[in-house]
Amino acid sequence: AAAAGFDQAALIKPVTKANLIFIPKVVHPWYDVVEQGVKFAIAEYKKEGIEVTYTWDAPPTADIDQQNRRIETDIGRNPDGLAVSCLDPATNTQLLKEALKNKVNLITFDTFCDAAFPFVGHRKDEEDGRTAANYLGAKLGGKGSVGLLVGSLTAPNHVARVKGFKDELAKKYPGIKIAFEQPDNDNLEQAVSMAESGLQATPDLGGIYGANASAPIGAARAVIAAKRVGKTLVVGAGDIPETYQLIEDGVISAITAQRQWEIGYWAVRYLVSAKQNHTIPMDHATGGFLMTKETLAK
Amino acid sequence: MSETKVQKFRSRIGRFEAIGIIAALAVMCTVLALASENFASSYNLAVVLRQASFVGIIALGQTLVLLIGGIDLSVGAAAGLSAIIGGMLLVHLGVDPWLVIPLTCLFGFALGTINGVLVAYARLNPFIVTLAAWEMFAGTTLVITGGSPIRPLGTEFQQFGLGTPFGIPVPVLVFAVIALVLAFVLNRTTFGRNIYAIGGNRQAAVLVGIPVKRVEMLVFGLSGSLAALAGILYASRMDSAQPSVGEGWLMPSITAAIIGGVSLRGGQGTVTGTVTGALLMAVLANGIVLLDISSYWQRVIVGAVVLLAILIDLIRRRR
Amino acid sequence: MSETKVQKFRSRIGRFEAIGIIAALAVMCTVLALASENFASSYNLAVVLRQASFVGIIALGQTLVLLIGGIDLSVGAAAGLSAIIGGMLLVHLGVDPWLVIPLTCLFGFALGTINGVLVAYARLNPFIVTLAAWEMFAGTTLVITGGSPIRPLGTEFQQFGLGTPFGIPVPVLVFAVIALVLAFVLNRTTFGRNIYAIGGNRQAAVLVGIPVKRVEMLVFGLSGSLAALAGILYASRMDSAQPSVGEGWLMPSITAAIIGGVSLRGGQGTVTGTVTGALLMAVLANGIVLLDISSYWQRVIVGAVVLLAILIDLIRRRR
Amino acid sequence: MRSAFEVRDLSKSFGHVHAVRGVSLRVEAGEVVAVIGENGAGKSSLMSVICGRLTPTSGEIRIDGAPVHFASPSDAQCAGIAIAPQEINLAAELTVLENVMLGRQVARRGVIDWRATEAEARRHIAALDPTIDPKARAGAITVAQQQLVQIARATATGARLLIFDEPTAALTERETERLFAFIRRFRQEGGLVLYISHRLDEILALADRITVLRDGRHVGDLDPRTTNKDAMIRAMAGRDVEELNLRAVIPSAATDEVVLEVRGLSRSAEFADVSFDLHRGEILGIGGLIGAGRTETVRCLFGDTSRQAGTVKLFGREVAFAGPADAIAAGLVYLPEERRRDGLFPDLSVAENIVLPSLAKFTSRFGIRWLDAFGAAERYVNSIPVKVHSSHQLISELSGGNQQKCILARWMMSKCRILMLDEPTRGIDVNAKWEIQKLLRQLARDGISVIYISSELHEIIDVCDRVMLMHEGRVRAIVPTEGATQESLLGLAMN
Ligand SMILES: Nc1ncnc2c1ncn2[C@@H]1O[C@H](COP(=O)(O)OP(=O)(O)OP(=O)(O)O)[C@@H](O)[C@H]1O
Ligand SMILES: Nc1ncnc2c1ncn2[C@@H]1O[C@H](COP(=O)(O)OP(=O)(O)OP(=O)(O)O)[C@@H](O)[C@H]1O
Ligand SMILES: [Mg+2]
Ligand SMILES: [Mg+2]
Repeated sequence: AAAAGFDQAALIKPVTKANLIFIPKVVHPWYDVVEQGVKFAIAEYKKEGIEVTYTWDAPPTADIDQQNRRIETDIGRNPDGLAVSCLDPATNTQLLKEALKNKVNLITFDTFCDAAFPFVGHRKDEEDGRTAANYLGAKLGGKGSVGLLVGSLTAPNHVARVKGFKDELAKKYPGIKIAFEQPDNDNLEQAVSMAESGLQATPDLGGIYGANASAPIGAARAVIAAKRVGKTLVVGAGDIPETYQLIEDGVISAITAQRQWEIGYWAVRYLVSAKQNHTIPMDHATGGFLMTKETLAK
Repeated sequence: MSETKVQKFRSRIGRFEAIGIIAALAVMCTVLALASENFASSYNLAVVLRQASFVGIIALGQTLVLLIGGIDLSVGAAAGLSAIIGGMLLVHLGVDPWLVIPLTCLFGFALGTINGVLVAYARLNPFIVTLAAWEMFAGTTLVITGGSPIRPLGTEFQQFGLGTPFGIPVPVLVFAVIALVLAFVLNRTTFGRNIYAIGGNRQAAVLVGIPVKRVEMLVFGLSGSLAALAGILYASRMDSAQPSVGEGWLMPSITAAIIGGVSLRGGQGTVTGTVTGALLMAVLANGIVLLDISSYWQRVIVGAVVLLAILIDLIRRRR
Repeated sequence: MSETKVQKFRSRIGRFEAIGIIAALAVMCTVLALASENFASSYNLAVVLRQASFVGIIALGQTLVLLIGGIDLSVGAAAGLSAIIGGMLLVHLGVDPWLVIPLTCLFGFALGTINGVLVAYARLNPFIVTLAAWEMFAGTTLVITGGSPIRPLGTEFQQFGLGTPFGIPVPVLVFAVIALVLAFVLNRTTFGRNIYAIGGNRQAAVLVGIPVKRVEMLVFGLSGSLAALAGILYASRMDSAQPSVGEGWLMPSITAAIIGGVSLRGGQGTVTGTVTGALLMAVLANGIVLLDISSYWQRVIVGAVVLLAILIDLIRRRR
Repeated sequence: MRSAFEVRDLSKSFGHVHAVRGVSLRVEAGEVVAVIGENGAGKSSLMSVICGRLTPTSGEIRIDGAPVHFASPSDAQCAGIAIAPQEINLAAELTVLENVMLGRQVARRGVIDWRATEAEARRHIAALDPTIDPKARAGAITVAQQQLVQIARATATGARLLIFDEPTAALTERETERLFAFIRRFRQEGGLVLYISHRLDEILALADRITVLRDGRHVGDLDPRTTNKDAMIRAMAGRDVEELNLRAVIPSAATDEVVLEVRGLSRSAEFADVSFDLHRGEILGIGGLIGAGRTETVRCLFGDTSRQAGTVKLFGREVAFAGPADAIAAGLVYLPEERRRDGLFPDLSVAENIVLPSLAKFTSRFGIRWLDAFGAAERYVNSIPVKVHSSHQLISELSGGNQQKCILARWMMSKCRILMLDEPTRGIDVNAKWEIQKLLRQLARDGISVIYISSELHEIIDVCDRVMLMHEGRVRAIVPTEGATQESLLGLAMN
């Protein structure tokens, strides 16, 4: 009888106010879309009578030590929720464990860090790589050569995408040769100059895969300069406004894009829910999609 | 007769210091031409030269600053901020493309002059002043743009980055012209010689009546305007003014100068040296891709080649 | 009586140069304590001090190098490589945690000594030598690790980064001990005074029979071993040896030293100054987060504060 | 017989330049050997080899008969050899005390005993000049004091053989006497001394033996008891040299026109109430002891420092210069006393060092006409004359005296109207000194006015028309040099 009398709804704590801190990897337009999702969720809560405030604590430069300093400092401010996009999971993990120890509601977003923390984001980097490989392989008819701009050698999401791309290519399109594989470090200038040089090394290059947001743009610029638009296909990961234009112009063929608006929205939802003592999923895959000229037209 | 003239000329321009590094560059080009058939293609050479130009233009400004015994850490950020301002002039205010370039340079000059005033008149440490300027310029860029590029800049404007009159890319032409002008200024004008004098012995320069502070201010201004020029040319080449564009240009600009024989203590260095240094670094980056050297080994190779290059220079000097 | 003793001490250690920057730090701390209740919390102070320690330890090594008129661009890469080596000793070879720290430092010393030999004996430009070393160390790290971190390092090893004997984090203690030892070395040993002599006037130092080359080599070695120490402590604190961890430490290490009054031309600077500089930069970074300053404005603010800090120093000097 | 110290057939060349050619030399215990020679004769190069700074091209050095090889100055110091070099070479940011004890602080296992070190330093400084503050920054003391600190640094090594390379060039009588007292004491205790100077009186007073170098060669020895100045000059130059009474040969051209009128000029702790007139075509000497404030006075006139009181009229118009550039634009130039710190551009060539301030004159639309500029510089190089291999070599490769001549030429060729020279003949050999003084008198005859600061009163008497004597920052007297003697002037200054 006692069991029947237990109302599980009583486990939910009423919440009227919550202050959240978001720590993305860096100041970048990509995260602006995430922030829009955050704002939308907050507006929804406002209608429910819950006052949510948030701090967008983006490091101005992508520097591991700088981001770690922020995480440490923000833990000390005892926020109601802390959302972190891990620049470097290896070192971030330790600090996030400390956040849990300090009873801070925590969620990781955008880049998967460790199974110990709830995560909302795409988490399908390797699959993205495979998708790109399939797209490019089919377009090239299974022959020719492609170049890779692999981003940063120490960034796990870049590494995973490249791995997926290479594995899939080897499996499904053994006829396609990898002409070059260069680390552009997610830096536009380096991406441009590496793609330019790569186009010289293999003048009949069939395609370029860029494993980060800067790489496809840089590759596209090099392809334009070499007057090989349509002959050297550019496929990449990570969409920012500049990418759309280049897709529209037909320079970039396809991009594996994410629904980052969702990431921001759900991060807020989960953090506030966690404060309300709701259970939240450990892994919410927000999914991605292949963006081409056709999808963009819709 | 002509022997002595050459000798005279050499000694006049402060001995032919760049010869060692030119040799290193020549060796490298020969090796690459043998190892990769594509290296010597005219298109590839144009690519390498254009890549060298952006950093090269900035490195020339940096050279001036290093010559007076200073350092300019703000060049990259100044390039980024100026490119953004240039892009805004073009896109938001509809300024004529031909006017945008000089206006951007003027803006860069103003940025540099701020550094110059603080270094020359307030006598603050150039390292710290330009470090602070770096942060402030880069910060201002972020504030203005929120991190998004300004684009598209339009096909008319793209000619400055992509055009190839006489088959030579515009940035390469600009780089060459600036190098020639600066070589003339440094070797054949009092302003240029005053720069060497200040770097060699500032106190003595004051006592022989050189307007030291004015020269110092101007040099920082020039460094700023050359940074701005590189920034806006790059924006034109990319058809977008990128907030982060200059970020990676600081270290290469100093490296190109120093590899070319410019002394961090001031008073020593040549335009030829810096130009060679910039070319060497660009050829190295190009060669690494052409030979498709493993990503993991690249940095080791770059370090080793840089070391080798100055060792060649050393052997020359020891003889 | 005690007056003159203080005076004696001051004049002996080359005047009390750091006072201006200490004042700037004090002002900043006061402002922050008033503006944010979190700043003065013991948790936050421990965080700030620990954050200052890693860069601070490296900055002390950098200070030594700057004092002899050199510069060490390889510190960050040396920290990364050494941390990886330390992590491998611990995880793959099962070396005792207490032994790993000294072995890592020894390895860092060896790395630094390579720089030292090239600078002191081959008389190559320290900027280029350490630039090349930077690339080569960072490249070697990539080659060894393939880009992935080494972890976990185990709870026993974590005590070096996370332990708080007497309530003070271990890295802070280490930083303090090193600062004290170096202050002693620089002021009270012949080796220390020789460092100042070499930086002040290398030619004179040679002439009076100071073993200049040996001192130079040793200084680079020390810089390498301090970098290694910071790297392995950071690894311990984060429970993972990360290939790119030291990347962001180079500029802050130089900035801390120079803001603390170390001259890029050598011969001038104190341990107190560098320690204060490191603290100032750490407090600034902390304050910016605590005060919720917009990400877009942060760099502008950092630049402005750095400029203000040296202006305070200037006012003191002008008086 | 075995000599305590001996150099045999020593040569040293720098590329094509043979600085020292087969010189042999010996010094016995308790002996002061003077080495004399014109500028660029190879004196400093020889000493650099002996003290281990340079490695000889050929030849050997023997101590007590045993051959020695020095790879570095520290080797030479271990063998008991120390040098007070010609050029000031201190760590400017360190204290005097530290500079004196550089590399030899009193220490146990590397830990310095500062009290003992300080006591030791004080002892060595006091032996030369008790007025120097050991705690002062080495860069902040006067040039003369810096030179003394450098000498103290050499004496502090406890060496057996001390080398003095033009130790008195920046010193006045008083310090010179103290230095000599020290050297004599050192000699009595069995020390060995190699002594270089262009002041021949000093050498006659001090040396036990004189070795003469010419063009890097050892051209003979003189006995100071039997020789005289004329013979020494003849030996150095290798020809007869006639001494002129300059003021008689080129008579005063001073007019009544006052070009520079100074009234009540003051700067606290430097000089006070300095007033004088400078006439067109006049050479006005300024004499006094070290610390008289002469340098400070002219630097203030030059606009390098600001005045706290007083007025300055240039060509009848009151002026206030914001900096040296203004003064130079107004036709007033200044030759600093410390050439290395204030005058030389070490990375530039000889010719460029000379023409640098005059470059505007050689600039056309197509830039600097270097051939003309260098031609003009070369004329001065030849007329002074400066001993150079080529006027395009680096000035830092010249001998000290020749560097000084270049800096003098720099201002002589600039078309200035008032020349302020601070110790212009510092380190210049006797012959060249006459050449320069002749040039100066000719310039004065052409209507240029000169202020001539010198610590050697006889020099002032030789060239100047009038002399202003300063002591402790104040003007003591302004008198004509006609009929004056060193003693009479010194008396005026001290009273
Ligand atoms: N580093 C060098 N490179 C080339 N030539 C040099 C160098 N050092 C000295 N010389 C030359 O060697 C010669 C002798 O110079 P040294 O300094 O020994 O003369 P000195 O007798 O000391 O003259 P002074 O009286 O002017 O000091 C000069 O002709 C000088 O130009
Ligand atoms: N009246 C004074 N009271 C106190 N200090 C003085 C006075 N006059 C001069 N001094 C000090 O003596 C020094 C004078 O400089 P300096 O020795 O260069 O003068 P000088 O006459 O040019 O001598 P020299 O050129 O022979 O070295 C200054 O450092 C100044 O502080
Ligand atoms: Mg000499
Ligand atoms: Mg004087």
